[in-house]
Amino acid sequence: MNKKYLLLAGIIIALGVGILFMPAKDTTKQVQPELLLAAIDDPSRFLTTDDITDRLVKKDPTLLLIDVRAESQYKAFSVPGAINMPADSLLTVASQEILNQGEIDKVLFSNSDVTSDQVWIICKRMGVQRIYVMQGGINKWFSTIVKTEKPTATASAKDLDLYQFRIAACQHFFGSPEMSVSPKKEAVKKKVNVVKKASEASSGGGC
Amino acid sequence: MAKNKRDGSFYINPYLGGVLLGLVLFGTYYITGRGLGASGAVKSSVVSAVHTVAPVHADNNKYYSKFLSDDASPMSNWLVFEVIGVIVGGFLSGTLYGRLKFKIEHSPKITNRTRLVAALVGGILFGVGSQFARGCTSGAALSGMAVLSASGIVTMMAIFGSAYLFSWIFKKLWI
Amino acid sequence: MDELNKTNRLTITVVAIVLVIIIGLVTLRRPDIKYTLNTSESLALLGNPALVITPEQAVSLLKDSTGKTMFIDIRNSIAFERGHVKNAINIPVRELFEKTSKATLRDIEKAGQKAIIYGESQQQANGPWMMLQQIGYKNALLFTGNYVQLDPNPDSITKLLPQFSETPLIDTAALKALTAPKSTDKTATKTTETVKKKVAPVKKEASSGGGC
Amino acid sequence: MVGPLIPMGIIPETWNNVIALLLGVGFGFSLEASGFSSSRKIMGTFFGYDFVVLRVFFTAAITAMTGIFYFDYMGWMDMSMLYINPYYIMSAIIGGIIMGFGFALGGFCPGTSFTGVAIGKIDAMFFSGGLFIGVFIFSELYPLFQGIYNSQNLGDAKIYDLLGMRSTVFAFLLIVAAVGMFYGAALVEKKVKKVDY
Repeated sequence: MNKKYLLLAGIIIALGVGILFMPAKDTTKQVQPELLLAAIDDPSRFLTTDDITDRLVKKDPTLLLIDVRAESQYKAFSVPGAINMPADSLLTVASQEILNQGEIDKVLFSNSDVTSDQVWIICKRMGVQRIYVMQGGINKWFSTIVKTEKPTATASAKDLDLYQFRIAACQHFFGSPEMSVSPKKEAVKKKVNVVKKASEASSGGGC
Repeated sequence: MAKNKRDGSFYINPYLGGVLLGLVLFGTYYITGRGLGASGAVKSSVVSAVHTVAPVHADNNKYYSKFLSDDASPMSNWLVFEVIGVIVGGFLSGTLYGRLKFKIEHSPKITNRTRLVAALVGGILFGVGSQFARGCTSGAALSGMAVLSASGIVTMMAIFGSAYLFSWIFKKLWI
Repeated sequence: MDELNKTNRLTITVVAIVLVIIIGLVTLRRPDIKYTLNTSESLALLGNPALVITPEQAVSLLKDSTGKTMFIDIRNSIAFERGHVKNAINIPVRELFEKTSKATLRDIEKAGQKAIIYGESQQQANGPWMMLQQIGYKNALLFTGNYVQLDPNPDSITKLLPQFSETPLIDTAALKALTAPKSTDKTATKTTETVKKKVAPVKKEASSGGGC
Repeated sequence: MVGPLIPMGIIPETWNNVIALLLGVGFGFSLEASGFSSSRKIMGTFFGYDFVVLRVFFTAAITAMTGIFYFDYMGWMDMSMLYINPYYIMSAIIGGIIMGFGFALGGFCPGTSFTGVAIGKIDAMFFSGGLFIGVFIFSELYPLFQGIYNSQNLGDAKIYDLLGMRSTVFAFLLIVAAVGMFYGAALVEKKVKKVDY
């Protein structure tokens, strides 16, 4: 009898030793490297500044802009309505709660789209859903929306529309003494639709 | 061994019983992602009984309404079926080993009446305690230990520690 | 305690369980690609200056031939055929995890070389570089510029493209001038246009009416 | 077949009750066959004449735990998806102490009392009846207990995290401790006078 119990005790302790040597598992759910690489190769995560602005102007409730730059830069200037989540605070509980909201499109941006894309990769790896990157980042946003250039005289109607939209959006965010805001709002909304179609068409191979 | 197998004194090797129970517990985790339980079934039957008898009262009570609000919660049903299974399983084993018999088991030093009162009080205390700890010996302690949850191990130690202490106080009930 | 003496069934059960576990372990196939960094370690990759190669460093590395570095071109093969850094190896993003690619990368690692990942832009090289770092190629470095800056042409280094760098470009002067949105910054316009000519595929939308 | 099957959606929820019944049968059978339908056999653990509870309980815990660890390692199961009872420090300890008190008086715990009911133990029936009353009392007096019940929530805390060690180390120590307890139980059993029941 005793011998058998010795054997059994040996077996369970051997199994225990086996457990002891199991590598520590990252308990967070992760996207497999192969799938992550495929996601990296897929440019659909990039949203253009115009599309984002369009949704901002429409006050789309499913849009959340996340500024991943340092807090000082965020305080200096950021896209209106964006929240700040410095890259190094990505793994905090508070940040995770924000990222794991299911029904919201989270758009990351930094000065360009390099840091934000790196953050995107880590988020994607952690299984965050509906997460995007603002193409070109805030620099691009600033140069297209805030400091938009007047198209040349030969520009196409599409470009003129886009220009109108940007001006209107900029006024929407920052106001303008020259034009009164209230009557223009209707115009903004109308233009918004036109522009969205136009930009979709252009990314489809217009150029 | 085969001779006395049906006289009610046959028990399987406790380690075998443990391994079998462990496999059942593991199977439960593997299939449902949750552990076993027993007091949860009592809770859901009490909640639904009160809800049937006095629905307004049940809705007003914060504790009942906690479990009534998600009345479609599959877990409460799940546990009731599981406990029905426990009774069936116990009955099968009792039949197999010849233990089906109405009887009151107690120390020779006490009367049947004392034993039944003690059992009832013990049951009441266990009922209260299991609600505090969010599970009983099987639901919180055993299932919790299998997944190394803190609540499981703390509850297990609290149960066995205090049971050890109190059992010596009430030694007369048992030996 | 005579039930303690009956150990046969117990032994059989335990042995059966052990067999299942052993069979499981023997047939176990670990995925050959797995993360070696956890998420917080990956997060630490960001902004680590030791893991990136600036355009200036890259140009000097191109000049010396100590063989300590190897350029990995992650653009597609068509772009690679059209022109690439001397001695660069082409591993398109899509083929990063293929056997041959991994063998190449492993060889580079074994030879003690650094693998500099570059693409059309830093943006393009970014993902593959992070992927390689996360699956354990600690010698992978990110080139923080655009392919044009690796052009053998000596003045290419001056073609720094602020549009793609993480340097904040927003000037408060322009912010204050918001009420007059028509005013434009001439220098910014110029750089944008340079980008457009050199790196056509990066920009898709008709941002300032020049591209199309 | 990566478990847990139902949360992963591999087995439809409609099978839930059938599975519950089958697992319950297994649960009840192993309890009864090990002798958990007898309160005096159970109580033997505390007086040292029969350590069946200790043996069954810890063997079951380490078996299930070992299975979960190996299945998780082999990728057949996702340990992180398993439900963990939330840990409310005070209420877990108070509840455990009250349950221990009830254990000492009643000689059963809920699961074992149901197997006792199944084979006709009248004391087990009283105990089970007491359970219902106890839950009822708790629910009725819930406003009194609410503070303790909901205080100090640590969520789905794991014991190894609280102790600051790796899960594998804790699992190994638990197995060693269990084997040690089994050995100790055998020694104590030899010394303690047999109780006839």
